[in-house]
Amino acid sequence: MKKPNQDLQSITELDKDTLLRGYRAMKTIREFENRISIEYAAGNVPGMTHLYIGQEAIAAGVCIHLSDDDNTASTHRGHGHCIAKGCELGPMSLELFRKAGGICKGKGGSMHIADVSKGMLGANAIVGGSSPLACGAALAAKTLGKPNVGVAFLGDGASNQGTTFEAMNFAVVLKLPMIFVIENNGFGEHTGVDYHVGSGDIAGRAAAFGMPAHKVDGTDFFAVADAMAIAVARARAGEGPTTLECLAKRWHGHYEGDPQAYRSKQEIENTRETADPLTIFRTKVSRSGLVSATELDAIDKEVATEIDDAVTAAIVAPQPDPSELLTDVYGSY
Amino acid sequence: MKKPNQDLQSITELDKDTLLRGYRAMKTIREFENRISIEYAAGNVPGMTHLYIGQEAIAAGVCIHLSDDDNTASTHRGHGHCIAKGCELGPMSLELFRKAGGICKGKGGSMHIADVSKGMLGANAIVGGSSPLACGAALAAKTLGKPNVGVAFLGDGASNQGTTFEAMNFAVVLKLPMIFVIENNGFGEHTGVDYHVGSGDIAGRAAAFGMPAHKVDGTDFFAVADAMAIAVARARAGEGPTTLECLAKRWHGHYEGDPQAYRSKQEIENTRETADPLTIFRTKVSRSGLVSATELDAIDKEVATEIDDAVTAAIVAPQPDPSELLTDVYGSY
Amino acid sequence: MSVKSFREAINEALRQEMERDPTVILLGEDIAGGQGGIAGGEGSTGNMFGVLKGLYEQFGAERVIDTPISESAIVGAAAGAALTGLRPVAELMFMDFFGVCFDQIYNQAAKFRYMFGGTCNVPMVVRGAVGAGFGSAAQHAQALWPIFSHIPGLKVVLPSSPYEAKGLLIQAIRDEDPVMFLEHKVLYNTKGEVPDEPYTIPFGEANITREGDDITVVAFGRMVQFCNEVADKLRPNFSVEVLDPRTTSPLDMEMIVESVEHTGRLLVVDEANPLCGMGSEVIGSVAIEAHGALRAAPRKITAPHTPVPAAPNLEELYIPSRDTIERTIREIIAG
Amino acid sequence: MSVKSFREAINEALRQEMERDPTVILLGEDIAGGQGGIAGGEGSTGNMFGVLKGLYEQFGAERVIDTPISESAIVGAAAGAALTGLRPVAELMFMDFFGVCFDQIYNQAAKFRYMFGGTCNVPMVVRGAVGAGFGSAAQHAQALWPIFSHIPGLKVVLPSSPYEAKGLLIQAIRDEDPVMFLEHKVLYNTKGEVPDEPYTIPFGEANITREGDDITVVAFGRMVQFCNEVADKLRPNFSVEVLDPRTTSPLDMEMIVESVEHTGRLLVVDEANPLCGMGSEVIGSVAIEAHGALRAAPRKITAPHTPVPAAPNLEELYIPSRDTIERTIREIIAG
Ligand SMILES: Cc1ncc(C[n+]2csc(CCOP(=O)(O)OP(=O)(O)O)c2C)c(N)n1
Ligand SMILES: Cc1ncc(C[n+]2csc(CCOP(=O)(O)OP(=O)(O)O)c2C)c(N)n1
Ligand SMILES: [Mg+2]
Ligand SMILES: [Mg+2]
Repeated sequence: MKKPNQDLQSITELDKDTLLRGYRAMKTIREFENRISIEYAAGNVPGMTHLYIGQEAIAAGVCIHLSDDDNTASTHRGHGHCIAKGCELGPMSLELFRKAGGICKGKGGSMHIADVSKGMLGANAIVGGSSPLACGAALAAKTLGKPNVGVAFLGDGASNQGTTFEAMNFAVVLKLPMIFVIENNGFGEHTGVDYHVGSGDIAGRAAAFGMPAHKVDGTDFFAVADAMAIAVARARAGEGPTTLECLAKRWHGHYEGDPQAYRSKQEIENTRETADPLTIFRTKVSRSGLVSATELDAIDKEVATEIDDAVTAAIVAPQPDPSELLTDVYGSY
Repeated sequence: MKKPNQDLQSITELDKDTLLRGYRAMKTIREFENRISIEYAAGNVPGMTHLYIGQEAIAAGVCIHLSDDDNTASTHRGHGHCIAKGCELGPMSLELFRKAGGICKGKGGSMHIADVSKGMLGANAIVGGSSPLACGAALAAKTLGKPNVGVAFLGDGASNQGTTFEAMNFAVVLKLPMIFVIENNGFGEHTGVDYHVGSGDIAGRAAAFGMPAHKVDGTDFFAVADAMAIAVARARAGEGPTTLECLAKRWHGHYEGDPQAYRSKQEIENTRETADPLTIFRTKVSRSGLVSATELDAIDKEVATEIDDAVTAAIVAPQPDPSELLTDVYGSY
Repeated sequence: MSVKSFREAINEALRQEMERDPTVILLGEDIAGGQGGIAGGEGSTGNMFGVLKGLYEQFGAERVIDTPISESAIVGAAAGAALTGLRPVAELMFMDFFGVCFDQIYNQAAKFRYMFGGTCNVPMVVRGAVGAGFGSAAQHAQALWPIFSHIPGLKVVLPSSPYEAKGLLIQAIRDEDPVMFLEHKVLYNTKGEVPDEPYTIPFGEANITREGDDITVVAFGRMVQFCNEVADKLRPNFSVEVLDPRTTSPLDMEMIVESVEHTGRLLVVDEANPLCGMGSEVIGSVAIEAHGALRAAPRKITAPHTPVPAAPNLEELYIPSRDTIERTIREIIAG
Repeated sequence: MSVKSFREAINEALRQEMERDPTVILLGEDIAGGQGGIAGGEGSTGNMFGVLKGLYEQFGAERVIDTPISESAIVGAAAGAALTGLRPVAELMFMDFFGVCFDQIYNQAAKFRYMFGGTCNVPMVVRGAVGAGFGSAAQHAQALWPIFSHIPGLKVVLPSSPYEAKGLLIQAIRDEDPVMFLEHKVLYNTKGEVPDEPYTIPFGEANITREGDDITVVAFGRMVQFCNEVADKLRPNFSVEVLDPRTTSPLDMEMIVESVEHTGRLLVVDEANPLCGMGSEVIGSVAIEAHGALRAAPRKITAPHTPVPAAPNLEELYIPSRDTIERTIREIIAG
């Protein structure tokens, strides 16, 4: 089997359309999140919000291989996964602003945003909640004889939660078409990964459960996409689960408003300069000659308009109807 | 550091008194359990009971290194741990028969038998319950600056429980004086370890958490005692946790009365013939010339009397006073 | 129609639904009796209580799935599978194990529909054994239904007889919401008439097991049988109406209030612990909704506010007894 | 005596107890603000809500222990440590996380004393934030105290003001039993007079926050403040007695019954969900113990039987409001 750490040729292997889709996802995540950050600071976004900026290549590189019938379970930091999984910006924005017409009618908000029809089984405010759920989706695919996969997104912090370990063994034992995508962004809230992962090696722990587990540069769309290609192929072939530990950095605080006293300003600035997934993408594709800067610039413009439309509409949209408080608790009761 | 898989010299290293204590513990476990099995079949023991026979060398080899101030947390299969940890047979028997005067006043029974004064923090009817608790004892020792350790006993089945994995990482991160003693007896209830541990390698999983993890012959008192010596020394020196995966076989059904339809009669017979910790001990010590068969026979006799006295008294003992139903819920309420 | 045990009724419900609907799967520990892993066995015992006997043989390892001892993974996978096309029936061998996996039940499965704005169904069942009387002590004998009933999004089912068990379980499997299905372990061997064909019993509809005029006795789970016996014994001196709500969420307060308005007296008998339990719920609701309807002070008989003790004599004292029920009914009627 | 916030009162209780007793330790996620692992930081924020500010600096990493995100390990370790010489105060950042670790609370810590025949103490506290009103939606805003109160062996504390917070927390730390200490996140910034020296408030003793003759209002947690305000507003037209039980287990039914016998009317106001909740418990117990004392039907105001919604307008409707409380009091008194 192909190993992701061999010399990768994916820039020439991925077709142009896929490349552009990947870029569009990353750019949309970046700019959407930048806008949410501004709106949050302005007091327009209710509740807590955790931004994905810096990790765009992970969601995009992973989801580029998935269809609506492949299911992902996400985290409290879930906007990026939504966008990469194809959720529409309009209803997403309405949801983050908790307005009528939101994907979840405004009843979920940032930490529970979901679109089951798109195979996005929800952000999740419980750290470690995603892995068992994604295993369930993988089990459904397997049982129904479908070629689909389950993908759990989780953080370095979540990798210490018992549910995560259980799910890993469970997926290996049942040979589930699962991919665990661990986004190691250096921190669980305020606590550094060097402290909270005793072994210092998240992928190594996953491998010990009896599955391939690869460390991947999570700021490089191509590295992620290539590793995911192999994992997905393995899963669809009925060979079982894979873990990808994707290394990237969280650019913002844990939540918007986090003063980040535990982190030096220097480190944050360094991160932004040296580990920008968008810059890395642009550099790589321009070297390959496959996509021109003009094409990417055009996407940038479209994305900016789309985001502005969605967010502006969300800000002025009405709140959910009061009757919504009592609906959707049960199918019938 | 010394590795347990190197050629071991412990028969000559352990003093005679220790050897005899170890043998006495094993023999007591064996005969006590045999008697409980008989009484259970006769309908004299209420509730469910899980016997330890076949695993005697593990409890004995581990506890030979522990004092009353070293704390162990145990499992549903906990009688052996109690005996090896020094609980008295009289109150133990009363407890198993759920009588007044039992270690837990008859309110705990087989699956909750405990003697905190002896550093035995309880059998546990929740699989995977033991590891976090033992970590707490290790944390207490560390915080109070005592040289003591925490020991979690757990089974191969329990090694898949999220609590176990969490505790392992937790112990490594906090560098706790902990030893995880995983008794791999081939089965979790009816399910074989080859099925339920996806990687097929329990110690390997533990090692991936960042601690030494050794596979040990759990039918050989000396192999266990040697590995434990190293683990305890490491813990007391403040160097952190260790895992011992001790391989042995469960001789009886999962619980008394289990028809064991999932297991061939042949396998059970083979096990009894080839993997008897008591026979192995006798053979080894007799070869070493340190202890004579006569001395061991004398212990056998004493043990038989002691057990008969304890069990006979327990059978005729009164049930707890009805008022006990309402006591011991709180210290004050 | 034929006489079946509670155990057989549950087995039949599962078998018939699995035959009818290929998306129904079972998952749990030792439900295939370890057949997943071991050669040389003689067949599956069908879980610890023999409830699933024959299902592994009939439906195979793809639909009767042995799992590692990992309840969060089991229940979470059931929840994820319920969102994506299956109707999983997950087993917690003893419901007491909910403590290691409750998040996947109460924060995930129970809340999906609401959090996701009604855009999904969550058709899953979590089955498990509950109740004292088996000598299984503090961690294997709890009632727990008041806790589950407190959670919006869960339905909680507590069958009191083989007939109820089959009809309620088929309803649970076909239901679009997560259902906690609680099997009282002491009831497994009780027998009763059970139709051979599949049928459903709707949730939230209490069953009047004895009609009467002097007092309303609301009984839950195993206590229904106790109260029926006492009612029969007290007849014709006292006319005792016994109600079996069958589900604790939804709870059929309408029928309870109607009955209390008729009898003017109320006793609630429940094996669960008292604080924030079913007795409080029923009596509290009656006080609110039918103030003035009660001619005498209502009473409740529950387990005490203690864990389940191991000693058989203490366990017997822990469980509400027929004697206490009889005495209390007499006292309430005597006024 | 000086004015302190609820947050400061908790902080002071912890600091004073840690100064007094070297066996008191804190453990949880980010309580030392990641100081365990990272160089270059400017000091600990003292947990997500700033409640533990300064404690890491004063007591160091040995007693203010940052842990991995592993709640079962955290709470289980606290339970094990409580058996072996420490008085641990474990933090669940949001109490809603109990679902991943409840076994170690309810089957282990809460039952040790009983299962072990009274041979041990279990002096531990599990602190955590509860309650809606912060926009934190379905999985970070639950009340949960009815669930905890149902469990024999647990004590459940729900402070309603800075004064209560300090006194009850010191009691919780000195207590020999496991205590769930629930901090309503909306209260963190509320201020009040708090003595500088350490003091304890005993468990199971309700506090009469407003004396009155026309109606007894039993209010829990944050609702105490709401009810006080309404009582003040209605005076002198209506004389409303407000009771704050302060602990939901033990629950001071004695004082509640006494008050109801005086006023003849009862309203319970609680933010938790209704089924098997505090309203049912209080009203049910009053109906049992003081039948005939009520001149009007008792009422309860609770959250609806739904998860906590994200939208601010819905969340506001979810939480019992001063308006509803006032209207309901008027209705009950009007009869
Ligand atoms: C069970 C649980 N424990 C703790 C939290 C609080 N919490 C929210 S996010 C977070 C950190 C998660 O870290 P990581 O998994 O690395 O994800 P990241 O925030 O870095 O994306 C914590 C501790 C929670 N939501 N759920
Ligand atoms: C949380 C939990 N899940 C399941 C069980 C039921 N159960 C009791 S013992 C057991 C098997 C445990 O296997 P193992 O850890 O290998 O221990 P052994 O019985 O072999 O000593 C199971 C599944 C339980 N008691 N607790
Ligand atoms: Mg992280
Ligand atoms: Mg085993």
